[in-house]
Amino acid sequence: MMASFPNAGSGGIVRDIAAVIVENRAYLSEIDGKIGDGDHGVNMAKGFGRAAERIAPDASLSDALSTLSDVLMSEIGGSMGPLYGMFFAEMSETVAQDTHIDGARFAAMLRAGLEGIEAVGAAKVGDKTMIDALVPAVEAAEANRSDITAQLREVASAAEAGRDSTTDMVAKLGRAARLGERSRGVPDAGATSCALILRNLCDGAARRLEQG
Amino acid sequence: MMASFPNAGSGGIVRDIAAVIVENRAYLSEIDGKIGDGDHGVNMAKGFGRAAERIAPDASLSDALSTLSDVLMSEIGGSMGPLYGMFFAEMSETVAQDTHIDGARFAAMLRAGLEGIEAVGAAKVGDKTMIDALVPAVEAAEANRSDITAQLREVASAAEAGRDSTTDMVAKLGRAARLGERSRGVPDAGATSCALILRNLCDGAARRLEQG
Amino acid sequence: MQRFLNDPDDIVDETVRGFVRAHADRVRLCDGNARVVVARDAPVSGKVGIVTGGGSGHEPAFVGYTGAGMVDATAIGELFSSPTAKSFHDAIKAADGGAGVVVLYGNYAGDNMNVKMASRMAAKDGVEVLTVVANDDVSSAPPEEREKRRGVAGEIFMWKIGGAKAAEGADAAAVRDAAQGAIDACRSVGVGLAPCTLPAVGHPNFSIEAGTMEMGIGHHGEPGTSVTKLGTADEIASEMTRIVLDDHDLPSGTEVAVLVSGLGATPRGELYVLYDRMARDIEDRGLKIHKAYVGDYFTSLEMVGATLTVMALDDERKRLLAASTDCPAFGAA
Amino acid sequence: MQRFLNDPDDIVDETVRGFVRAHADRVRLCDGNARVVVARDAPVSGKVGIVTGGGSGHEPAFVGYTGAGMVDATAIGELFSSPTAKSFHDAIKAADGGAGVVVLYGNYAGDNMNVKMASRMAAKDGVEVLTVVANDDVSSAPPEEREKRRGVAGEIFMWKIGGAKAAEGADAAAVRDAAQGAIDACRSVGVGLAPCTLPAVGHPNFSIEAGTMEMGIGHHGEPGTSVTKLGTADEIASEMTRIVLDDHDLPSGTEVAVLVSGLGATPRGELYVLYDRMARDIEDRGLKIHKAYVGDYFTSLEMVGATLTVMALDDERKRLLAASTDCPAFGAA
Ligand SMILES: Nc1ncnc2c1ncn2[C@@H]1O[C@H](COP(=O)(O)OP(=O)(O)O)[C@@H](O)[C@H]1O
Ligand SMILES: Nc1ncnc2c1ncn2[C@@H]1O[C@H](COP(=O)(O)OP(=O)(O)O)[C@@H](O)[C@H]1O
Ligand SMILES: [Mg+2]
Ligand SMILES: [Mg+2]
Ligand SMILES: [Mg+2]
Ligand SMILES: [Mg+2]
Repeated sequence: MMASFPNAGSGGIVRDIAAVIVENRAYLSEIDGKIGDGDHGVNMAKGFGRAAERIAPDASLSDALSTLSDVLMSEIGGSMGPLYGMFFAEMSETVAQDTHIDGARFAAMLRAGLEGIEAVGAAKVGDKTMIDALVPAVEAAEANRSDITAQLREVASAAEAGRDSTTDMVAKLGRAARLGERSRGVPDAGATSCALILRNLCDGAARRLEQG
Repeated sequence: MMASFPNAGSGGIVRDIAAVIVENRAYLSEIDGKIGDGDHGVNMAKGFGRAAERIAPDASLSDALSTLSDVLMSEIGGSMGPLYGMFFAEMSETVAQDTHIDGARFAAMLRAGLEGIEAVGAAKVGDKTMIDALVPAVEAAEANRSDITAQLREVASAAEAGRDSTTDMVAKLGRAARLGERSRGVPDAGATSCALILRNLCDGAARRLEQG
Repeated sequence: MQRFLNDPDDIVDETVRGFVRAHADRVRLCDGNARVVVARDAPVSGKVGIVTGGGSGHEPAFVGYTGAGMVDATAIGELFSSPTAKSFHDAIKAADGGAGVVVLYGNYAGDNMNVKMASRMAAKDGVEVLTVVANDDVSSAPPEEREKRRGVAGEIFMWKIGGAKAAEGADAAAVRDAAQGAIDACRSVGVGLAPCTLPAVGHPNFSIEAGTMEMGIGHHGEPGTSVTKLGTADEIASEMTRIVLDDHDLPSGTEVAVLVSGLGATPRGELYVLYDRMARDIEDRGLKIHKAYVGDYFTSLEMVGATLTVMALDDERKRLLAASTDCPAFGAA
Repeated sequence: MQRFLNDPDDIVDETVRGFVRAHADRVRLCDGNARVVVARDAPVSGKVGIVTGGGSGHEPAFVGYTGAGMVDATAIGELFSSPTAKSFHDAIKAADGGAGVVVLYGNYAGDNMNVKMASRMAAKDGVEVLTVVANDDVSSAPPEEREKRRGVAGEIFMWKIGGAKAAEGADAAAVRDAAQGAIDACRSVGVGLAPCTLPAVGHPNFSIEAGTMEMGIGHHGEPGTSVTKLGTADEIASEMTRIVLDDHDLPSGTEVAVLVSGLGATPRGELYVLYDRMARDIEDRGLKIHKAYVGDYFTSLEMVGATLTVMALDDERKRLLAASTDCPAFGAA
């Protein structure tokens, strides 16, 4: 097992992420519909699906992330265009010059992605948004810089725990905010898609590690 | 048993007719809805119900018919306003000067009513309209002028047989016309209300005969 | 069916009252008849009066087309029922500016009878009444029996052309001829995807099975000429265009006005999806679209469905169509 | 749900294409961006450009308000989703007549972010961009947090006032101030009786139990502040009026403009039934209705429901409201 995975040729990870998002189209729309407007799955699947078609078979991770960001920003719009658009753009830029991504670079990549989101949105932990999945994931990445295998495992589970934490939250931001107690009981759609993305990013990276 | 019934005090017959129409509101709308626009029962019940409230307790038959005609013509409109409006207006005028109505006057009253309808509409027997109930009823009335008891029985059943004959007809007039074969299988709404009216007119007159 | 409803018996009165209240700058109630709506400036002395009328449940038709440059007075019936002869008569009186009145209405049994009776009453008052009866719905009778066809959304063009002609100062016969020419130049078809419910009845008149549609449906839910599998928007749009243009048979190069109306519960966006296909089909048949109208112009309570109307134009109709109007449903908001 | 539909993925493109085709006399597509609709005469040299944008599914909003005297360029998003920053940016460029651009949009997370990014892009081009964000929906946050409230049908008044001010030749700051004043003078509320379905999802977002309604529902079906027993039309109208006016707190004698919009599948007649009660309630609170609009102005696919918007007027807003406009959804048909 290696301590890093190559940037080159790792674009397939992004295609796999896209496939999972497309599979979860109905579910993501359903939970958004409960307390929002029901379009999260539709738009995510449209954007990720379109991006996957445009990622070259041998694309690098950074190029694949950049393609995904471009499609989201310039063709999808919504909240996800800027939020995930910035997320993936910053991630891509961070590792663009790296031939290999180790635990430190992986943590740096996620931190930059988070900052990208924070540059456009203004959500904080506890507002019941994707931030609730992402912040613990970034913290787990930074706490496990030296052991990328453990890091990938911890990041994915931190994201999922963060997503689960949103179920019991009362929304403070966005469409669901004025619902108060009625927003409790459903996980946040953005946190859910974010956990899916991070889980599949980590699993994909782990597979690339094994391949050496 | 008398050979005639009094005009005076017979307005209750019209109130009873109205009650039956109001009771059949849903049914009449339902059959109109199948091949027309579903408003027959609603409008008939509105008009007859309103008229019943305005018929004095001791009204004569001719006055009661006249009230009914006025309400239909000036407040209900639709097809029923002019058709039944003219029907009842002509009936009312025909017997207005009669103290008693015998078989001959009863037949004359119905004939005049039919002519009233023909003056505004242009339906013929077989077109699948109220005319199909009314024409046989008028003919039965004229064939039994000398025996009012038999006449009342025959008129009511002729109207009902006429109504039943419409079930198997293909509409040639009005909203249902272009339906062709699809208009078969449902009795005509106007023929159905007409049979109800004539049945209750005859039964009411028969009761007045018995009261002498 | 969840709806905004008080007593179903009051719905027409409340609708008319709300309408007149909302548009008091353009219309008023007729003195003594709460079922007649009159344009603010009517009667215009010396101008031919334009009257229409019909059942309720088609809003903004008929009432919404009352206003300057269009209809002077509109008689209002119960839901899906002709106005009374009395209301048509009162509308005629309210519209009469001394130059005669033209009644432009749709071909339904009740309206035919009530207009005829009203015209007789008006004749006794000494008012000259001419009539034009709209019969643009191609699905309601074969071409040989055009006189049996129902009037549907083509009535809007008939009012517009007739109203503008009257506003130009034409005499009654000329107004009648312009309106007659307009409706003769119109063909319409409707399609129904889901039925409507008369509030007093409480359940739909008829049913449309899921996965099917009624092509040729009437404006009151009168069943269509055929029940077929629900097509895609493009298939439906093409079929509607085909039905209308096959019947219309216009020479290539003819300029037309096109009106696509929702039947009440169809999202406006879907009407544009239909129009996008219809317009291309119309142009593919060699016609030229001079002006298009897409929206809820003539509805049937909350029916899901749409109608297409195509009117052939000539120079006069183009001028009259462009003339300014000010009624709540057509013209300045 | 039976509807006019091709591939759900194409619905927005088809709607926009049909819209531009139907109203080619007043609007055109932006060169190189099929998600931006531009008024025929835009950019007007020396005039402040007016831009808006928002998700699809609200037709005739947003696109229908593009036209002379109103919005110069409109960015169009997916169903219920903000347009891209790129589309807002292209709209800004298309509207820019050299005197700056004011973007008038609704307060939603996506729109806020995309407009902000677009403004940054435009700043790089050297175009001055000012923004006003509509927050007229009283149910979406308490009065202390007005900045959190959603923008709903009050946006139409904001566009009308801002658009007319720009047409008068005011500078960018003055246009911004007029539009800001308009939206500050607006309060809205929505009620939902039945949900809508995103075609790509295929079933409603949420359910409204028969016999109940959602008071305070959002324009995308965002659940209301309370689920209560379905009232009569009068009860619902009175409750909506109360919610709006309690929040608005206008001095007696204030003149107002009132807009009642259906949410897509509500028959037009029922909107007038609601208006009839609302108007009396508004007048009973000592206000004076200067102008009313009743129709489908801002919808949510085929939702059953309605919104009420009340805008307080002053002399300037009265003048700007009356100024002529020519856009497909507002003004000459
Ligand atoms: N300011 C914000 N920062 C981070 N995430 C946000 C913010 N606002 C909204 N979100 C996320 O966006 C998600 C909804 O996305 P989506 O449904 O695609 O867009 P929209 O809300 O415009 O319909 C929410 O579940 C939430 O996680
Ligand atoms: N010309 C006519 N003469 C006689 N009866 C007619 C004529 N046209 C229609 N009818 C009758 O009218 C009935 C429908 O009445 P109704 O539903 O009240 O009016 P509408 O058809 O205007 O909705 C039909 O069932 C038919 O019996
Ligand atoms: Mg959403
Ligand atoms: Mg009927
Ligand atoms: Mg009827
Ligand atoms: Mg959305």
